[in-house]
Amino acid sequence: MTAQNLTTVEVRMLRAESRKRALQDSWTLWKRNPVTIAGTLIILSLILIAMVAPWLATHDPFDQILADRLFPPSLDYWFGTDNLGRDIYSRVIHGSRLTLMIAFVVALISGPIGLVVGVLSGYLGGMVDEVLMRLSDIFLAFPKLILAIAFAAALEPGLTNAIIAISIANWPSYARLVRAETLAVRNSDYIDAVRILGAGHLRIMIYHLTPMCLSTLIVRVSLDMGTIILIAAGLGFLGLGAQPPAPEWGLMVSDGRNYLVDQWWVSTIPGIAILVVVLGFNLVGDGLRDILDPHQRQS
Amino acid sequence: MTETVPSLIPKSEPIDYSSTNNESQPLLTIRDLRVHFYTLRGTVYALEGVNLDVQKEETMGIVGETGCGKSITARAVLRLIDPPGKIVSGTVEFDGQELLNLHPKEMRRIRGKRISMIMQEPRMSLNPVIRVGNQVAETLLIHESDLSPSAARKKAEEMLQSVGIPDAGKMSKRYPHELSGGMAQRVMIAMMLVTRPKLLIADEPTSALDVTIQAQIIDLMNDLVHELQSSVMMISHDLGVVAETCDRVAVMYAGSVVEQGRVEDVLHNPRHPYTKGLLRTLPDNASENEDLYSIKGNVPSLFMPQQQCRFAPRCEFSQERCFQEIPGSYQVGNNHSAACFLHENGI
Amino acid sequence: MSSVDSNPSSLLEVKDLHVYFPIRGGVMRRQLHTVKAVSGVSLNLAQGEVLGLVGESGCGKTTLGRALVGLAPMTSGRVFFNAKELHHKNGKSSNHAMKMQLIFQDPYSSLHPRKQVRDLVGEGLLINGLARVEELDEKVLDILEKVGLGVDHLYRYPHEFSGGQRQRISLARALILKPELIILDEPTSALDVSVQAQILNMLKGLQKEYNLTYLFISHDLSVVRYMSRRIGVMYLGNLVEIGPTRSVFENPKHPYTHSLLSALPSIKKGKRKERMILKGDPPTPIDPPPGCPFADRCSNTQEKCRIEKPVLEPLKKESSQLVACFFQNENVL
Amino acid sequence: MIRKMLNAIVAVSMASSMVILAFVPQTEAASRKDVLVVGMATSDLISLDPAKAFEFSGVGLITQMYDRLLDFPPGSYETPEASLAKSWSVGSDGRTWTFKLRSDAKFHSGNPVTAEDVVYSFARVVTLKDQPSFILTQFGITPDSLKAVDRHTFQVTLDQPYAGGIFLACLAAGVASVVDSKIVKQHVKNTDKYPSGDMGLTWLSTNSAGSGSFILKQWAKNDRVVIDSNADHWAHVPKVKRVVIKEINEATSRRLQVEKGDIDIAWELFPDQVKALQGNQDLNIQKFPGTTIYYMGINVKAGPLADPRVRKAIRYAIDYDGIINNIMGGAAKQINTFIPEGFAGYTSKIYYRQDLNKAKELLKAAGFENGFEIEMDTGDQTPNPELAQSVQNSLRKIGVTVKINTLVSAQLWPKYRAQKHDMIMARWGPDYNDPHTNAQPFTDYTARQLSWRNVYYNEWTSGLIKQAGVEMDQKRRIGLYQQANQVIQEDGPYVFLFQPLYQYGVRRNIDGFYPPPSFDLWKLYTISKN
Amino acid sequence: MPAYLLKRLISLIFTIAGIAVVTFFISLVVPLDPLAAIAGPQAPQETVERLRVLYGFDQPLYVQFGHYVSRLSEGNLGMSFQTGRPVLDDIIQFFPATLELATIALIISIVSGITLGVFSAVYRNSWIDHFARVFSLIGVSMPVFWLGLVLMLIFYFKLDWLPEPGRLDIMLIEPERVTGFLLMDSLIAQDWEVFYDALMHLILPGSVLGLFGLAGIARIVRSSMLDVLSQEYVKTARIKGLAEHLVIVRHALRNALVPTVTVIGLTYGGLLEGSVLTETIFSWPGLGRYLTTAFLTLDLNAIVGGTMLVAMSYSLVNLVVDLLYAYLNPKISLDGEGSLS
Repeated sequence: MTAQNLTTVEVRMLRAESRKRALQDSWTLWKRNPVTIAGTLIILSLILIAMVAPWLATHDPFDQILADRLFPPSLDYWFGTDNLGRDIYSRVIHGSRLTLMIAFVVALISGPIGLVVGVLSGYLGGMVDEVLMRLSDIFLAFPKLILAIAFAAALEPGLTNAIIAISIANWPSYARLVRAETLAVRNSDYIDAVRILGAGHLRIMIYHLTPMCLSTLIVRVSLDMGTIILIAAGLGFLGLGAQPPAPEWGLMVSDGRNYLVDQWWVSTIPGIAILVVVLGFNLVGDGLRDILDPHQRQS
Repeated sequence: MTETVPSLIPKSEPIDYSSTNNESQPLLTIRDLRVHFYTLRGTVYALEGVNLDVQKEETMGIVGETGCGKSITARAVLRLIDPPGKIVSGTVEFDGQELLNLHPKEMRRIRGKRISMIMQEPRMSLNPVIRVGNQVAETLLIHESDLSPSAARKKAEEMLQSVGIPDAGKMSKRYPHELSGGMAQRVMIAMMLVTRPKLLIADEPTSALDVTIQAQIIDLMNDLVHELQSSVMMISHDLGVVAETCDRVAVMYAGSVVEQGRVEDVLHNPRHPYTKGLLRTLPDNASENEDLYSIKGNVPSLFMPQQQCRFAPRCEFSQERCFQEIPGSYQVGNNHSAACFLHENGI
Repeated sequence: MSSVDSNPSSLLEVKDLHVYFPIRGGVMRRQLHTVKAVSGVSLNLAQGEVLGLVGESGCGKTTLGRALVGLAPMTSGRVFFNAKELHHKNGKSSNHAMKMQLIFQDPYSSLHPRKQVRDLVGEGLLINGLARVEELDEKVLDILEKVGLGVDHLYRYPHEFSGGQRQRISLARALILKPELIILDEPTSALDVSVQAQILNMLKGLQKEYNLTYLFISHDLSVVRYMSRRIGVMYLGNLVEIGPTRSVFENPKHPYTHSLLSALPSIKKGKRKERMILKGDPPTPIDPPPGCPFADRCSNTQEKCRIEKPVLEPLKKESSQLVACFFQNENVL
Repeated sequence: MIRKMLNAIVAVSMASSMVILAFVPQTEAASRKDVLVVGMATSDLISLDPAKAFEFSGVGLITQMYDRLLDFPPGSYETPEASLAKSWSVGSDGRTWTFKLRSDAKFHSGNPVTAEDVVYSFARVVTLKDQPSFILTQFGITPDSLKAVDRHTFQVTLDQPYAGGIFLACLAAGVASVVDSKIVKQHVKNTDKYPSGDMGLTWLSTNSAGSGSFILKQWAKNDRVVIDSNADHWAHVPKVKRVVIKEINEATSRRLQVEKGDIDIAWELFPDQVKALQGNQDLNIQKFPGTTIYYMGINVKAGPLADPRVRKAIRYAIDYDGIINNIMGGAAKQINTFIPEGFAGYTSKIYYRQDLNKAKELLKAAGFENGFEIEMDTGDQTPNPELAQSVQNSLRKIGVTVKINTLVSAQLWPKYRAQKHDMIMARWGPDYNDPHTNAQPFTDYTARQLSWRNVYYNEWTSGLIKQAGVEMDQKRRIGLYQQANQVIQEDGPYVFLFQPLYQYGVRRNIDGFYPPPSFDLWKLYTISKN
Repeated sequence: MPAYLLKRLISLIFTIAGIAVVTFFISLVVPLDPLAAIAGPQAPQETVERLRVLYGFDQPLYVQFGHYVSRLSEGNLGMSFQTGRPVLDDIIQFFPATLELATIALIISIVSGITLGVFSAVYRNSWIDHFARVFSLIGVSMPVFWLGLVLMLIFYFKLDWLPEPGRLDIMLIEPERVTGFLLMDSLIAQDWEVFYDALMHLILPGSVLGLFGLAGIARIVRSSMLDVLSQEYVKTARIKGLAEHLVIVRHALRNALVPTVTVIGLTYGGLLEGSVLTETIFSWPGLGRYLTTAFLTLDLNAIVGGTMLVAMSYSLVNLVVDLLYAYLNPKISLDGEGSLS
């Protein structure tokens, strides 16, 4: 075959093949790890539940029947009712949407900020690095929850502001991570190689450094998803997150904490929901690291 | 994939090594050694029946290209094949003792005490957080239980002195990264020879070093093993190094030994097509105006058990039979054998 | 940017090149030490010539190559390429320097692990505006075929290739820009001998086909001898001997060259020959003492060697073999 | 192999814990009998200085350590009785009040309680002008209007005549506690805020200098307050040697600990905890109607809420019974007046019961038959968020969509004060024990209190209350309050929800505990432990 | 070394100054007025306004900022609005309790994290590995507030194995305050009863908090152990004939601890953070709760002082970690930088 009769069909086929090979490798690595499989299944079911929540729910998640408050789990109320007589099962189901939304929106805000800051800082070095890193130092020195509390308290409490607050607390650690990765990569032969080809700074940062940092960042963000959900729940617990009557799980745990001793289900069921989902994200992140880490690929 | 060891007995019986040897019992006898790696992508048939002898007080070279199994052979002798690798079958007899079915505890008494090994990257092979003197002393402490730590350190210092480390007292307090590659390799040698082992396995001991340092280390090793009356199994990809250090040499290709004999016989009168080809690829022998010889094709995949001569697809002399059977090892001269059907009928 | 002092017949002319790296420390990041990786190297390369550069690790041969393409700072000295002086600015090479390419030693680290071959090889064209994205497949394929790869390899990632194949990809990446000078930094030292033979053959073939100029850097004397017509020997940042390959190999004049050749193991020489083995390790290039760089390890060191640094001088008048040793004529071996 | 490591770890930890155990003497049981442990949410505690403290727990503790001129008897808040003052009289001008002090009262330091101390104490309050100071300054008291006629006669001149009941009730409030002037003067400091002397403000925050039944022993903030009995008190010597007020902010935790006997009294349990404790033989649940009123404030300026018919519709939409029976577990009583049961002028008349049809009609009449959207702010303390959600649910039924903001106090109160809320779920507790303390904020907008915050500027009710404030005749005064209440119920900016029953979990071996009728009227000295 | 320390301290000062500024501006973006909150719901408007003047909140912002900066530069953290005491006094009172809790938690995290990580790596991909990973992940996945409540219910209320929430039994009086750490002070005073009681009170909150840090440590130990176990020098140790457990402890673990130390530093920061919720649940009189209250009441001085302290100790811990890192890893020399690129 010569270059001249290279058709688009063939090219497309070759590309598809290469994609398939990459997928196959990941699949093999994924398959071998039962822990990751469990995590993936958890997250997939969560997404599925969130999508079909209205059909899964047996009750209106907001409907209060004060006469039915604090009923234990039964055939009518699968997970019992809360202190305002709402069906906990339906609330947990609907709450999955909020949980997913919080986790993904925070990741989508703080991930890219961390990526940009980290790559700039690591690649450009000098004053830019100094300033950006001192800034991230300052934010890092604040414990995350305290920073989130500060911002959530400063803005009015609510889900949106909680998301902003968590994002503000989150980006510095991503920037740090990406910067470290950039530093490790920026003097490598393959970056030098494109430099010899005449590539400019912007090109090196966007096309060459970013893809290298991305997988590390993705692993980290997926490991952090759990923490994000926990902080959101913590804010909800302190009354700074989602507002009633939103079926946010942290808020539900908080609402139920006065009933923990005698009506364990009010607080425990959303608590378990948080546990399971956070565990799911952690398991996936752990597995993803195995899959994306070239170290592990070779074995 | 379930693992079945292919019982592919070659048509012609392999030569009986012990009878070809006029001298006394060899120090190390490896017979039909098979090591497989059970990886994600399938089983790698890394060693497919290696036969090898190391005589007492001789330096035996093993040469071959990356992936031919020379290092695996060395590690298999010490039973240090990391998972997912496994020694599937074979015998390794050392000084009259079968190593492969020894109790792990017994095996540990052999490692470092009677068989030692030095490796390619001296600085990677020393523990970065332990002072080198202590690392040398540790070998002594493991094997000589009545030795006090301070006595061991003293002995270690003496040993460092004798491997040519200047100011051994001070150097023994250093960490590996503070040493040059040459110095680190000397420490490694000290650490491995301090117990006066009978057999030293040297896995590419000089490939990471500069030529001038390489020469120093080779000299040092030669002197020491002479003094200790030890045998050496010298693994190298560098035919020059082998030529200069070894008494005998085995050439490995894709998991088995293809030619074995005295160095001058094998290197100056190669009989196996692979050995011949390998020697011809060296730029040393080429004139600057001609192309280097290159063996056609690529190294075969080891994902299939050996069912034929693994070199056959690249061999200029291959016949139909080469693709159907595994050649045995055939005598091609005094103490010189080759695993090729060309030599089935002897010299 | 005058071309007055450059030799018009040379493709590359290096004049007294120094490459120093500072080692900083302390609160104010004062400069504590200087690594003199290259301290005063001059050489010429004619169009179509292959110059071999040998020396042990740390002798500065790699740094020299990197400085030429702008990956290391030129502290002082001048470099002319195609009779134009090169000015590299903070890690970015000047435009016409794309005609000068570098092949790295390690084929595993010199290819971006997350890029496919098409992008790796084709990027140079895109950066320099020499091709549109639609043309990339074909142009890359053309060049891949030159280095013995094919269409199947176009959309593969580096980790799917062997060392030899990776080195071919690196070569394709350089060749696609139609360079005049290629600096080969130990291109085969990570490869097996049989693969090395293939790569060397290919390099030789390409050199002849395109009349390329090579600066061939290696520690392997036999490879350099096979590849190059001229050879330079470096020690501790200095060129200590340079000349036609044959005369340097057969009649080394610098004691270092001599011991280097003597240390070289070879199947020809047989076992345990008497060799001149250098004592000790090569010194580090951090703040080297004045005088001859080899003075510490030389068997014939005199007072003068410790004070004054010898310069490269022709062996005899009009000889093309140059040696930097005060006692070159006594070193007849 | 790693088992060895683990074995070592386990062995070491076991050995060390055994060593520790060997040293532990068993002396606990002996002293526990004399110590009363009270579990309480005291996170609001910031100062123990009578001139500064205005928090529930702070004022409550102050009344244990200090005496006042007048005091209410245990479990009552109808009429203040003599305490440090033996007798009192008001001059003919209605402005000059003279108090005769008893001569046997002594401070903890041993110093006698004199009229000078009273003058100093009151002067501190009106000079420092901290939070509770208005209780005295509202009568126009300044340092100049105070006078020690003799060692045991104290005189104060007000800026105008005030209803006597109001003034005397204020003198029984925590802010009117008498401090040991000799001791306090030794601890005056110049600070940033008070460059010319803080009158002991800093020191008194964490120390006591009173004559009360208890002496402050230790205040470990966020942990506990320990007060020891004052055996020399002129009248009320405590029955226990020591009281430990343990900070337990979670009601669940208080319940668990009283159930286990780790605390003797669990302060303020919520209905759900009480329900769980029912049938527990070791415990008594003591209930008492508190003077707090739970209400919902409606900003009269906020859109549809400006229409009185809408406010009335909201009042008809609320599920009062559901709230009281379910959320409050029955421990509350619906109320339709700003005067709580227990104060003079209380009326049990109920104007509003849930009537969704009537509510819808009213909305329709006001032109909001399709409802509207509105916000409601609430604090994060139980049961307010639940109340808010219940109201939200009820209003949904008449088409009004409520968005709830749960705010921390740092946001809630400033917002309320700035009149930026639409609706707010809140409660009001009396500052002192007289109906005026409720009537004025709820109806007189000029006081810039609740009425003003809800932008309810009703001149007429405001006038009524001003009149009541100086009305010397108690009956007529009460009449004025009731008159104002009728207007407020019809037209006002509030939904009155209920008056709660405060519930305390008390161990069986505790006697003499009177549930405090008001936040500052604890009487710990009456409690004994068997 | 001294130069390195000096450099770190200078950057610490910058960080602290940054924190002070950030905190001040956080308080600026708050659209609400802290004093109105401090005054409580019932105080009349006049009181609020008087307090505003008293606290200087009526001044223009730049004046307030100037006061704030000059005061801070004198080391004066100011008065807490909520406690009416100097913030420094509050911090001195609350911080040791938090530190004590975080330290116990850290010890629990480290011991169990390393154990789990080592087992995980040594028995890689076996059920032991899967169990250890899931177990440690459950640790981070558990909402602290919920776990705290549940454990308290089980171990205190139902089983009665551990004492009630709080730092010390109500009958015991704290020994004389020397360090502020009950365990230490009671040792100094030789008050065994207090020591034992304080230790028992620490177990539950310490474990809850410790569980939080466990996963991170276990994870890094596992991956660096895997890394180290494939290193040549581990093979060298085996070649020497060293028994496997000694290979793991003496040669592998020691090297694996080097990266672990860094994570431990970060974990410590996380523990200070986790203490906010843990302290709320376990009635722990610590800084976490103090700070939470400060944020909820917008107690500016307390917020600045508290976060500065947390940030400072965080930075200090990381400095110690770096020194420890250099100590554990002889390759690191703290003063000489630069490379032969």
